[in-house]
Amino acid sequence: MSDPRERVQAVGNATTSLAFEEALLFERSRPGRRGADLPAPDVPDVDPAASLPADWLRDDLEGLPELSEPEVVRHFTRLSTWNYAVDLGLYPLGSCTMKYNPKLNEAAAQLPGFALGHPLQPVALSQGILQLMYELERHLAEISGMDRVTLQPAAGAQGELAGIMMIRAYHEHRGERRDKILIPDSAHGTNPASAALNGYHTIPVPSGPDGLIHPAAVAERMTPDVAGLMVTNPNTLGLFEEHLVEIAEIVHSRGGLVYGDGANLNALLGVARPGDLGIDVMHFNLHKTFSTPHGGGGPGAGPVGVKNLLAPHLPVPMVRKLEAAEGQGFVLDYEFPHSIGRLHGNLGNVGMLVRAFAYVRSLGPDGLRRCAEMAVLNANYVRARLRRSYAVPYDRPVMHECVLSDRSFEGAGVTTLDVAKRLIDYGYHPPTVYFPLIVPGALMIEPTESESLEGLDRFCEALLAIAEEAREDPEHVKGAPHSTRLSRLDETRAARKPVLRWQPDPDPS
Amino acid sequence: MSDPRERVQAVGNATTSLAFEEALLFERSRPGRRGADLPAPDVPDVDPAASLPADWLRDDLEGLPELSEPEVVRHFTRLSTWNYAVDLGLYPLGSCTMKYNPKLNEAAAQLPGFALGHPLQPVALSQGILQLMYELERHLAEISGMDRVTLQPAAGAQGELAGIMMIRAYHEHRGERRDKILIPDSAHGTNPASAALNGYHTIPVPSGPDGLIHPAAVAERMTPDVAGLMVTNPNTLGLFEEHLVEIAEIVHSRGGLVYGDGANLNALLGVARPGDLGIDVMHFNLHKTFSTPHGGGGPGAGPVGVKNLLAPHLPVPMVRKLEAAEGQGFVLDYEFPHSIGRLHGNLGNVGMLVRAFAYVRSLGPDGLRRCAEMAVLNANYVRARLRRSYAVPYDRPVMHECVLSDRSFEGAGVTTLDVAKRLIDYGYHPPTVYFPLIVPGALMIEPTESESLEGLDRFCEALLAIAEEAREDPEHVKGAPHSTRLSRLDETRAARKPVLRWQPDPDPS
Amino acid sequence: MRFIPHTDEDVATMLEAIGAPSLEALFACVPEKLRLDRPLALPAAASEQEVLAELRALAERNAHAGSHAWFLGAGTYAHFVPSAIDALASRAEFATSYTPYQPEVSQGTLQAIFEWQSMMCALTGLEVSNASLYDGASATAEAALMAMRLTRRSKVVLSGGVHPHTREVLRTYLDGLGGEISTAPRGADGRTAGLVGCVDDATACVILQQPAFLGAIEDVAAAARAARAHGAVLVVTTSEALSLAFLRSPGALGADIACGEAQSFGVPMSFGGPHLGFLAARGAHVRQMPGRLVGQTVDARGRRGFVLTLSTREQHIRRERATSNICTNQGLCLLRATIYLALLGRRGLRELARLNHAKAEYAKSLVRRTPGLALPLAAPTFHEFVVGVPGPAEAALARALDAGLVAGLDLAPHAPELGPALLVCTTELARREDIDRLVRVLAGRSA
Amino acid sequence: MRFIPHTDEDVATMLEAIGAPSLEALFACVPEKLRLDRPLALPAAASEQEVLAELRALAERNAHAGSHAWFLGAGTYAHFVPSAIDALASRAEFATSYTPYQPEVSQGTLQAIFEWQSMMCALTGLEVSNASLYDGASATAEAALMAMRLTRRSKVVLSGGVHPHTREVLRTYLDGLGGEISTAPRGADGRTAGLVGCVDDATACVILQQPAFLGAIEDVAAAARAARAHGAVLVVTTSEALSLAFLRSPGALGADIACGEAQSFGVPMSFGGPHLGFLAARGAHVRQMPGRLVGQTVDARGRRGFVLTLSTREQHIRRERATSNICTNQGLCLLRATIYLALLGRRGLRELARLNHAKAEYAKSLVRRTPGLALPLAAPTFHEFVVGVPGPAEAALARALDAGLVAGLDLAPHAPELGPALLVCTTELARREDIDRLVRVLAGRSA
Ligand SMILES: Cc1ncc(COP(=O)(O)O)c(C=O)c1O
Ligand SMILES: Cc1ncc(COP(=O)(O)O)c(C=O)c1O
Repeated sequence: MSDPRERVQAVGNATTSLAFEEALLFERSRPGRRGADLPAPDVPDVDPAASLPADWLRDDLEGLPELSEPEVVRHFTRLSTWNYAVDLGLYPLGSCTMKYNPKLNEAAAQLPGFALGHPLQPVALSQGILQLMYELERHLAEISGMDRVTLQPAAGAQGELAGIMMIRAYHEHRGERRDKILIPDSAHGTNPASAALNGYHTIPVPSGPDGLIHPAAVAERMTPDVAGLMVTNPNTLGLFEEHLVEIAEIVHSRGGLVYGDGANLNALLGVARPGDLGIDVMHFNLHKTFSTPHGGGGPGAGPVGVKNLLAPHLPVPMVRKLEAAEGQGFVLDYEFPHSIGRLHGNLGNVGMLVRAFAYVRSLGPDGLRRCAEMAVLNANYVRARLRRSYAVPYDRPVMHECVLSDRSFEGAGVTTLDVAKRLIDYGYHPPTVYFPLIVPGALMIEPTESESLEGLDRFCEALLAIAEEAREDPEHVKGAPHSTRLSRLDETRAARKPVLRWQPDPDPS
Repeated sequence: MSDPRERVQAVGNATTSLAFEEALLFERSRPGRRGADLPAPDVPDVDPAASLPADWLRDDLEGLPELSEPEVVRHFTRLSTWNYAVDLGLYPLGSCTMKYNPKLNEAAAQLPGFALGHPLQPVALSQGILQLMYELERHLAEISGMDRVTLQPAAGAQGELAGIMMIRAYHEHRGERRDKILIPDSAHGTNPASAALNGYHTIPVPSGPDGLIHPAAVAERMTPDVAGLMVTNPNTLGLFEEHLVEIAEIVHSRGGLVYGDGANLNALLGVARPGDLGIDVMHFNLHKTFSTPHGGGGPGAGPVGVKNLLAPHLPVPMVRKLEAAEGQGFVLDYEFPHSIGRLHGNLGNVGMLVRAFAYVRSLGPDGLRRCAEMAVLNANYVRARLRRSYAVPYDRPVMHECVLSDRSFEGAGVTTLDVAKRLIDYGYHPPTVYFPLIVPGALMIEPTESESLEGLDRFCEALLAIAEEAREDPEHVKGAPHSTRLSRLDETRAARKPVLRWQPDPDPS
Repeated sequence: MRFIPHTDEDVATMLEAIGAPSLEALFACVPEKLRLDRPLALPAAASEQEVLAELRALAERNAHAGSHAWFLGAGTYAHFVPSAIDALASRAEFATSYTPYQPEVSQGTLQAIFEWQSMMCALTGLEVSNASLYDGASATAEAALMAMRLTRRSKVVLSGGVHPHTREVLRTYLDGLGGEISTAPRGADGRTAGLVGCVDDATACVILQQPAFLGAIEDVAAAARAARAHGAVLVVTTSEALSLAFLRSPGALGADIACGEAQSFGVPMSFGGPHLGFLAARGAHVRQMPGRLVGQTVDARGRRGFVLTLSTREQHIRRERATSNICTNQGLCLLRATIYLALLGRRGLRELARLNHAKAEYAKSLVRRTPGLALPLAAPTFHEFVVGVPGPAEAALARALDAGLVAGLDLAPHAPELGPALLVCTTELARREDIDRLVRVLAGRSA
Repeated sequence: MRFIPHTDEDVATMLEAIGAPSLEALFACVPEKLRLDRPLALPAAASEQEVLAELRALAERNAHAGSHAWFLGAGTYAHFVPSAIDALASRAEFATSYTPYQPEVSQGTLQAIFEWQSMMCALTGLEVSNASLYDGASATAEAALMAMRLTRRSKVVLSGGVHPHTREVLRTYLDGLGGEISTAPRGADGRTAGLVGCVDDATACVILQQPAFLGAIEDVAAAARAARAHGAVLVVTTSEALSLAFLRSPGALGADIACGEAQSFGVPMSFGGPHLGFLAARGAHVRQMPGRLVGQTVDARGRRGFVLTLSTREQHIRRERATSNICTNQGLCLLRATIYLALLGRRGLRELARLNHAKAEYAKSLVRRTPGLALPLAAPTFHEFVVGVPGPAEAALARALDAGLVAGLDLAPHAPELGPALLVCTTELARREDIDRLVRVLAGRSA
């Protein structure tokens, strides 16, 4: 078989080139350098020791570096070149919806009237942002089929927390003690974790052989002490939960509520609404479905939509539009007698709300539906192109993502991790791996609607080439990535002997 | 000798890593895609053919590509990763002063009150920018020891053109016909080219064995038909023209004027002023000395300072501050009876003026002097570290840059070009090569004040390693760069069979 | 649609490859009757030009730290943000990448997080810092939960000096796990009083905010003794991370956990978010920490690199037994703060803190000398303090606004017992002449 | 000094290595008496915060296309700039790199320039485009010089419709090379008249601006015939590159050189610069072209790449015999324009041009129907046209300003014979309601 580098070049997406090394800030530091200057003091200098005990005061910030501005700029510019990013290429992380992040969103969020506003300034001075939040709530409600939406949660997981809290508040308010919650075995880790933070015991619901949850499995477990069900639709296999309505009826009929994990909402935009599928409360990941950038791990925003029955329990404050009688404008509304309280120190990750608003306005109803259609088209196209070369555990049409596995490479001893690392050599970020847990060696691919046909073809050719390599040159695949500055970092060592900070003299080894 | 990659790694500045391929826009284009949307028309559509002959109208823009916004963003993001840049590392291009470009400058230039202003709006609506231009003129005059400064020229070469035009106007105005100009053989190509654009014949002045111009050489050539002398100080060897005052006196005594090429002003900031050295007119390269970014080839700005004797010939308009009697504020001043006229379609590269102003305000008198001191310190340090391994044609203390040559490698057949290309493998942009012309195989290194001691040490270690390689492993040096996506592009072929644009079907070969 | 590349031809080709007759057919798994049979009732798509114009119009209807002289802090602070931060943090490689699960293509983010962790350890005087939490409020709640896990106790003693919003969030978080909260009152000088009395052997932790919401600088060492006496954990939270450069570190004064809000480190106020929660703790407690951690390791060829580590604490591995449910955190804000700390550095950050303090002391000295104004709380402060004003605080705020000043926070809802009063903050942005004007208008004199 | 890394210790180390006793000693070559014996008389250094505050204050004293409804064009146009352009062009790899002399580390810039050249060939209908000149005015002057070299003639026939500033710059440039200029007058309908009469066998080139300064769309084909009849070169210049997407290409209509200003392609107005001069010509004339050219080639391993080429035309090789003295050009503006054209694309750019035209036709239709206003020039226009106003034009401008409109250019200095008149431009930024208001206030009615 051909030379491995040629195989990579044949696909035409990647090569290797000059890259830069860069030490830690602390290693580059030199006493006496500075990267910022302060305004000339226009007030008398004050010795803090005059008003405070000397031993309460900081005498030195040892451990902080000293660099000039050019050095700092170079440091982080070089660091940036070690990252993969959506703006560099396809980023098929399943469940993460790595779609294109419009530059318009960033320009909008940087407007001084948004970026420099203070959360506690009088509402009379904040009418612009309050109107934006009010309208965004209305838009998200319409998109999801919910009645009200809180914009406070800072990310999906905090949204889950808020949603489950409202379910708990709902039951408690009705004097019911329910201490269990049903969660499918395909669920994301934040679901059980969020339930546990509410003191709930989680009861796993097994997925059926078709990858879906079945009414019977839920009915069996839906006892009077169960507060409700957390469901992800489409689920983490990329499959639409076809029995959801029936399942929701079961849950409702036994006094439970249904929480919808909205991480995969991208597949349903303008096509179907969680609120019409029996879901009582759900979160949105604005950093997925609504194009706000992931930032290497946030910030995001995780608004939560609820049906009216949960509205009394919404976190405060909400934004309210004044009735004609009260005058014009928008105010913060604390009148939620049974509110679960406050989740965020302020109004939420407002900067992300501005971006998501810009996105909804840019797409409109047709554009949003087009997102769902093209996202689903792309996922099915990838599946169609790969299903002959990769094991497909649940081989049926998918929605926005498809899950493959490494089963077909068992013989060669090539694992999902190997495939993922080798994909890097071809110039792609790996898919989500080993999730969902119910698929051994899962490769979870979500192309999103941002990717073009040719782009997907090149990506599929890379995966097909790797499938071939797995058979013909398995050792090369197991040694991947070969192209990167660093290869296969030792995670075991990192965890066994944690080095979590730089120190003047870190212990050797 | 060790493995070539290890030699590179030993210096610790560079390595190789994953890089991305990217086709031409036209090759990525697909009919029907769009990367921009237009506002909904709020006026009736009009068929241009109603008012214009059909065959005057454009029916199609064949040759323009069709891409979506994400594709365009990825295209240019990937392209950018193929460039070296000051923000990535030391950029020792002699004569180009690749110093750090402060981010503050960019933030300032992007303020709507600067970026969105129109050159023809009433001056009453432009008082902010006119004040900035007025003050910048004052600052540049003080820094250079000139009386007035025009901010109009768009770059140094246009500044030269303007300056020589003023010299010509000066002579013509005094009824003198002089058609020659003296230019040292070490001068930059723009000097003779700018003189020629004025219809002047250029008389080369040979540099002495010490790399300086000598009074005798000038005196000999300074005949009555010579309009003046163009001199670069420090000169392109990085040497201070020690006899300049005497030389200027000779030129002046014979009715000529002295033009100063200010490209190397960085070496003199706050230390000495061209105006005090006998120079009558000079240009500034704001994109060199005053930190405005080079942008991969501009835009720059080339203001020209003059002594009062040339002021009547300044291009119009200039900015004038109203006398108390006339009221408050600033106006455009066209009252220059003997002006050479207008050089720029508008007021000049104003956006660059804003950046340079921010720079002067940030540094102040002490900071500017510090620039010169550290720039000179850095150049001499590099020279000191390399002089034993590289031939130094004019081996004396330098100012802001030092010139080495490949003479010491003649034996091994390694040339300046080879050294330059090999330096890339070590993670550095090559120095200016084969300039000045009077030094065969010149390597012209200008570190600028932005570089730290450790940074220079690493850079010198790379050059020292290459010197060793030139002896021990010359073939490897001649094959460099080995690390880049492309290596040694065929410039002869490009010039012999020029392909200067993409075409639907470019002729093969 | 400029964000979506698909042409009709592309769609046809792809449907064919899939073997689906139409786009509609791709949604066959969605029962007919559940599909939305109408377009979403949303405003029609607008062009970039129109959307920006719409958003500009909205933005212009907000006051902000650029449009007024700014003295409002109360947990969110108007500090100067060096231009290099926007230039670097906006680089696509940082902004459009995901959580660094794949270290070979994420070393940029990973090394920056490691640098952040290291600097936060230095600032807090503790051995481990995580890679951010949502904000100061949730970080404080996570600290309480962490303390409950560490001590297997459920009682939380909360200083009345903790930011009211943080207290609310803490209640919200603890409610589900049966944590009970008792609050230590504020003493006459503004500091927390009677902590000792509140702590007992059932106390999981004592939570002290430094400086307190009303500005007072607390006695951390005393709180540490009170907590230690009963085996409780001392959590010191702050809503102004810059104070860490002014005051002796919480770790040095006996805190077991330091947490809070680091928005002041180069993160725009942005109406309250996204900001930057942080949490640092003693090394021994690392396995009970919430949030991501980056650790140093080596690659296959022995070269230093960084990875996400100790993930067995986290939801994606430990699920319902995770130390927290957090997944997406505040990565890009952390990056901004890391750049900020790198720029300000060892000396700059301390000088900045001192300048903030000096401005406040100058303002206080004017207030002291101004009839009609008062400083009701005697405790020393950093850059924020309470000013008693003549007549209703609202009126004072309105007077200031007319003079182009946002004067501070009306304390009526928070500390009515102080009478008409404002919480006023002076950062490096407050120019002397603005402070002079502020004092004049608050005293009711003309600006 | 935050831009300079050197510590005192570094300086000492380096001086030692150099063998210099002091920094002063490094300047020994500068004769004592010539050294500046005092600090420069400049304002003291200010911090970033202070400098930005100072510049903000200056910026706020300027009106701009964001603060008013904008109808002023006259060679510099207020078009919408997609956000992606700032995001991409501000990338350090583009902004902080030098002219791409070293192709192995400059392929990003080189490929972008090649793409620009290709698209400008398509838009101008010519075979070669350079990599930018300073601005439209100097590009036109360079075109004239190029024509003089090509024809070895020195007479330039200039249309009176060429932008007055361009005419001035042309004079400045030609003066040194003894080029003589004769100007063809403007006819009653606004188009250039009597070109034919001005051209003779000594004529190096005819220079026509399309559209003319006052908006009229010229008859390029006729000018081409007039030029060709005497072996002269036809130069078609434009100050509105967007018109290339509206009108048949100059090349197709017989122009030998097309040049002008491409600021409209995503470059901010920025008070007149930096903008983007372009120049395209017939392939046969490439060796007389000014400015940089990028060509396609292959590398040592046969892979496609790009390099600066045909540099024997340029100053750094040919020196006094170079085709131009230009060195630094407008690289980053060229990149912005390349991104702009890639975003707008084959269809978008034409649609945009049509929209600009439609807005102008709408405005003209209102003007026609409005008593007191007139359209003195009958020739068809693109997006800019002359409006005759009642009473002094200055008064009309002032009325408009009160209504928040910058209404256009007062033509008194340029075309007094038209009576009180304004040059008015409508781009896609001009909303219908603004146009309606404009017409009302110009007519003297209340906005
Ligand atoms: C299915 C699912 N649920 C929940 C989450 C958590 O959302 P967030 O990361 O915004 O907290 C994720 C994020 O990866 C997810 O994929
Ligand atoms: C010595 C010298 N003179 C003149 C110039 C021309 O300046 P510009 O490129 O700004 O036109 C340069 C630029 O490289 C130079 O180095």
